Amino acid sequence: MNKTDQLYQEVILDHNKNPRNFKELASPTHKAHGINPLCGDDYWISIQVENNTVQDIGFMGSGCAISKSSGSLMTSLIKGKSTQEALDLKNTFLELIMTDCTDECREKAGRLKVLEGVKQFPIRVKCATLVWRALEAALSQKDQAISTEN
Amino acid sequence: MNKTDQLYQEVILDHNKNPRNFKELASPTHKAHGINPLCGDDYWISIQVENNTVQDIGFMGSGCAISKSSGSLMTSLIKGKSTQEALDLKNTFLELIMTDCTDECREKAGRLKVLEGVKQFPIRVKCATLVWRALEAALSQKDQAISTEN
Amino acid sequence: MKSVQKIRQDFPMLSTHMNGHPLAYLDNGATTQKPQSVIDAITHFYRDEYATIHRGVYELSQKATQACDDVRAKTAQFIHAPSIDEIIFVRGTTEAINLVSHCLGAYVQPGQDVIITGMEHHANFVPWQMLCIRNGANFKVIPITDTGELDMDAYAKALSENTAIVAFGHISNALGTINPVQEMTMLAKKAGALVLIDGAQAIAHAPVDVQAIGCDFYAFSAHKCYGPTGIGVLWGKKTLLEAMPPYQFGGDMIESVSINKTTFAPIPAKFESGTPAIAEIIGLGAAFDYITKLGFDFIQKQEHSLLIYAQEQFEACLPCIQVIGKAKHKASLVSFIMEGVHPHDIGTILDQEGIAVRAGHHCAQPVMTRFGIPATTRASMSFYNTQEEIDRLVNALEKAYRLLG
Amino acid sequence: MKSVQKIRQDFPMLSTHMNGHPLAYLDNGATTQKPQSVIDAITHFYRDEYATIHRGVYELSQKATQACDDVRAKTAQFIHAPSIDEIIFVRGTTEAINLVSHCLGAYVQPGQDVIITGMEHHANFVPWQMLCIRNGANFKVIPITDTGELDMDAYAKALSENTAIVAFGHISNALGTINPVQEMTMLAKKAGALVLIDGAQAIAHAPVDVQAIGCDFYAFSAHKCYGPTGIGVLWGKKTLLEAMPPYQFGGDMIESVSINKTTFAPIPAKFESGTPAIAEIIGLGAAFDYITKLGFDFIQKQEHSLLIYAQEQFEACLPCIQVIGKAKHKASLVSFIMEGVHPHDIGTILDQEGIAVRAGHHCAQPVMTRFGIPATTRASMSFYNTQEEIDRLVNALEKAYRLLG
Ligand SMILES: Cc1ncc(COP(=O)(O)O)c(C=O)c1O
Ligand SMILES: Cc1ncc(COP(=O)(O)O)c(C=O)c1O
Repeated sequence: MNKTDQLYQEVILDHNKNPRNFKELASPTHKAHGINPLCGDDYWISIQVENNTVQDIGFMGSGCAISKSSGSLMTSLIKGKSTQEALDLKNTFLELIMTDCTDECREKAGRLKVLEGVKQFPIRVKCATLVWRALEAALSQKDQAISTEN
Repeated sequence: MNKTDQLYQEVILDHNKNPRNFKELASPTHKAHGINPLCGDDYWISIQVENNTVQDIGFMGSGCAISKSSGSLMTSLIKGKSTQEALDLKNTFLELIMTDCTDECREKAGRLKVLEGVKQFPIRVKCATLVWRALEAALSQKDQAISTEN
Repeated sequence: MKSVQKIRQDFPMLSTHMNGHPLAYLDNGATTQKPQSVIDAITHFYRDEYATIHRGVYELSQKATQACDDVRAKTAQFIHAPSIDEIIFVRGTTEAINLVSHCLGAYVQPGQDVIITGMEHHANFVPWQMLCIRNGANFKVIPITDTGELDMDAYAKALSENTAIVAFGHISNALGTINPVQEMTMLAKKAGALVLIDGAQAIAHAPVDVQAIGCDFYAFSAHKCYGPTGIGVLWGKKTLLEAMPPYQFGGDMIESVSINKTTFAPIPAKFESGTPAIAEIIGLGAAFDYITKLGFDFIQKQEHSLLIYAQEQFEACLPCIQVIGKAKHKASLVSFIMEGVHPHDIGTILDQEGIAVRAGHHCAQPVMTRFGIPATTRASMSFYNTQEEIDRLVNALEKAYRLLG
Repeated sequence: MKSVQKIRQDFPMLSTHMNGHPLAYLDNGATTQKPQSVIDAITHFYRDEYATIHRGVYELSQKATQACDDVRAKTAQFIHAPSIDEIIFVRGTTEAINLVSHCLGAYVQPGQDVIITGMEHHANFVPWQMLCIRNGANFKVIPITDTGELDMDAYAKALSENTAIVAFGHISNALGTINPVQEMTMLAKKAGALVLIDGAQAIAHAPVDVQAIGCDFYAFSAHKCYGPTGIGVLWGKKTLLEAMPPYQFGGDMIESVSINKTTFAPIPAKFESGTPAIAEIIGLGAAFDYITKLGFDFIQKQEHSLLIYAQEQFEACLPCIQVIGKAKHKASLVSFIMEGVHPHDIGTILDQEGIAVRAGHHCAQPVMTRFGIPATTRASMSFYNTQEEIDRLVNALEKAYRLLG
């Protein structure tokens, strides 16, 4: 597989074409905005948390295949999880994408591994992490715009 | 004669050491200030004109050997001349120093020819012309500072 | 006439590779590659003639001063400025526009209008916006049409005796639109306004005659016209430059300094405080020489034929693509969106094929907003590009669409 | 340790001739010569790796971006800055000081004091003078002693809670005085003032640790530390840089732009609008590498021994000369006047002997006024100078005195 194909794997292409949870919740308990001024990726994350559990989550906006599939995978994976588990997964994902991660981390990342190809495209890393940064902001109740440049 | 010796000829060294008319007139009819911000040459020219004739002239201030000897030569040469003759001589001098001048010009320049060596030192040309610019300003009654940078 | 293949040999970068492919450099709108003669001029200066300017009594310094003065004269000639004193060396277009918007601050009154267009680069947008906020002036942005041209009616209507300043780009970096600068200037001058033209995208691609245009200020960057980074030019009318206060204070722009009073040197020194970008000035001179030798007849013919070829190929092979910016008079660049595929993904895929294009908002967010898109992909050509490179671009775009479309 | 003769071979300019003599370059205070490694870094970048930064999705542009980020990190390390975001690339010292004096404008209130010293370069004098005029603040210039040192009593007395900003040079370019920057900063901080240090003359000659000094801003130019023209550095404390408004507006310093509102990027981008001096940043990195490899131990030892030698020779051979600036702690430069001979004439005579020195007010007119002289001649040394060059200087000065004295 060449670098391009490693980046744009079938799973990613599918999530890009048919993003899961691509919606805005009507009355979320948590919300955050993520933007990447460089390439214009721009998403709102809205979350419904009850009893420390992510009951529902949606992301809405526009962006590249990497950011969109990342949002689709993220929302699919953390729905139903506790907020702590969601934040743990975020840490795992950031470790996976931004470091020479361990096999253990890779293991924990599970389906998120399809995004590991991004590593070879340093400038695209921010695309992959954007929605996760917004998730973090939303859950920490920082109801403000998150920019990849911050 | 090497370039340095051509520049600093005996006559010039003498005028530098013993500048003629190195004085300020008590109540001049014309006056002007000449400064070269680059190297700090700074002179006042004061002139007594009667019946269109330069009755007396002095220059006072501080500066390099070239500017000082130029002032000394200038004041010596134009004392007693008509203002028109003085301005003509100024033009002749500028032509001598700033152009590939003609033999005719060189002829007219007379004793000023000792300053011709300045030509080979482009950055010193302003030193030689400073007092002459001030003379021009004084006679045209522009009672203002003349800067070589203007 | 030199062949393009021969010309390409003048530019070392054009023989490099990217991701295993020969580099197809189609990002000339961002910055242009440098001919060897420009690189050599810089190297030679540092190796054999390096000294500071203005300040030295020794020969080396005088020669360096002379060399910079020569480039100033060359610059004046290149843009047909009437006086070399009107050429101010700055870091680039951005600094040039900031200088003017800062130093004309006192000139703009509360309630007056400052007019720009909806296709400006941020460098010719934000400085005026900020000036208006500071001074309580009205910031007016003239709309652009669906083809990416200025709405001339709206422009003419916006102008009035209340207009203080009008600023616009000669050529739009996001759309390629060549503005009718002469007509625009004429209308603005009739209204009594000052006119600044952002020439960043024009200087390398069309002959510029500031006197024929009739504007008051013209700004450009050397790095976009085959010259070095770190240097650019502000041209301004003498009377205006003389009336404006200095921008930065320091060495070389001073006539005399004392604790109570400081007086400033005449232009251009007044606007060039501190040690200038000397080697860069010298490199810029070599860039002008290179362009002049090639000639704008050749450059424009070559670049226009690349534009036509690219447009034809896009039309024929890429129905998935919508070109943004279809002005009648257009520079050699194609800005586009692809159905369902984000420009950033396109950029990555082209990169893997050795093709350098730009993906993003091109520092022209208001243009993106106008067209309701987050970003475009832009291929911007120079005379040194080839049809073969366009073919590679088209093939790679087809591949991107197959993969992601 | 490399011998000086070997080191000289790193600098192509040092083997050139001037007026028929081997060049004796003793104008390092004005600007320094460049090692081949710096020239090569620039050439290599233009030939093999040239692209713009920040904006490209393609590999070349990412690499250029990375290269510039690396130099930012290297710069932070070189001056011991705690964060790379605190390194702002500017054109040079002059722009750095103008940036701070402009962007701190709102911070200085009418009636507050802005304090500088009587030995400042115009670049660290006029911007503050103008700020005071704009804001109605008091411009206070601390006197210097007959030896050219700061009057520390006067300085301590001038400081008060009314002091907004204190700005001073690390090393005086006109006198060579090395200021007690740490003590001066400590006193100023105790008074609650902000402290800016003009490091133009220090950066190449002494290790700089901005955290140990304790200042708020530190400014220098690359061309004075063996790097290219057109680039310099402003270091500032993060909290201050974050609080300050932007300086110039344009591309890369923007977060988002719309007709109604523009928001700015975080530091350092906020202060770096427009295409930066990319090749120059890369050249600066190579200059840091060169200095680091040589080491300040060697540099300081070498330069100090040249100073001692020059002072001894002057004392022994040139009774006609009076040295201006006899601070106890002094950089390797000798500024002097010769009885009855104007510095400009000395400069010309030395030039004819192939010796490059500076004659003039050194952009420090207040210093000249203080000593009641129009100008001085200044020989400023670098580690690559030799005793033989000092001997040639002394001989030429003797000749000048014989001729004109
Ligand atoms: C002490 C000092 N400050 C500031 C400057 C100005 O530096 P630049 O001209 O590189 O901006 C200089 C150099 O001329 C200097 O010696
Ligand atoms: C139209 C236009 N104006 C201004 C600029 C800014 O030029 P620079 O970044 O060289 O200051 C650019 C280039 O990015 C441009 O394309």
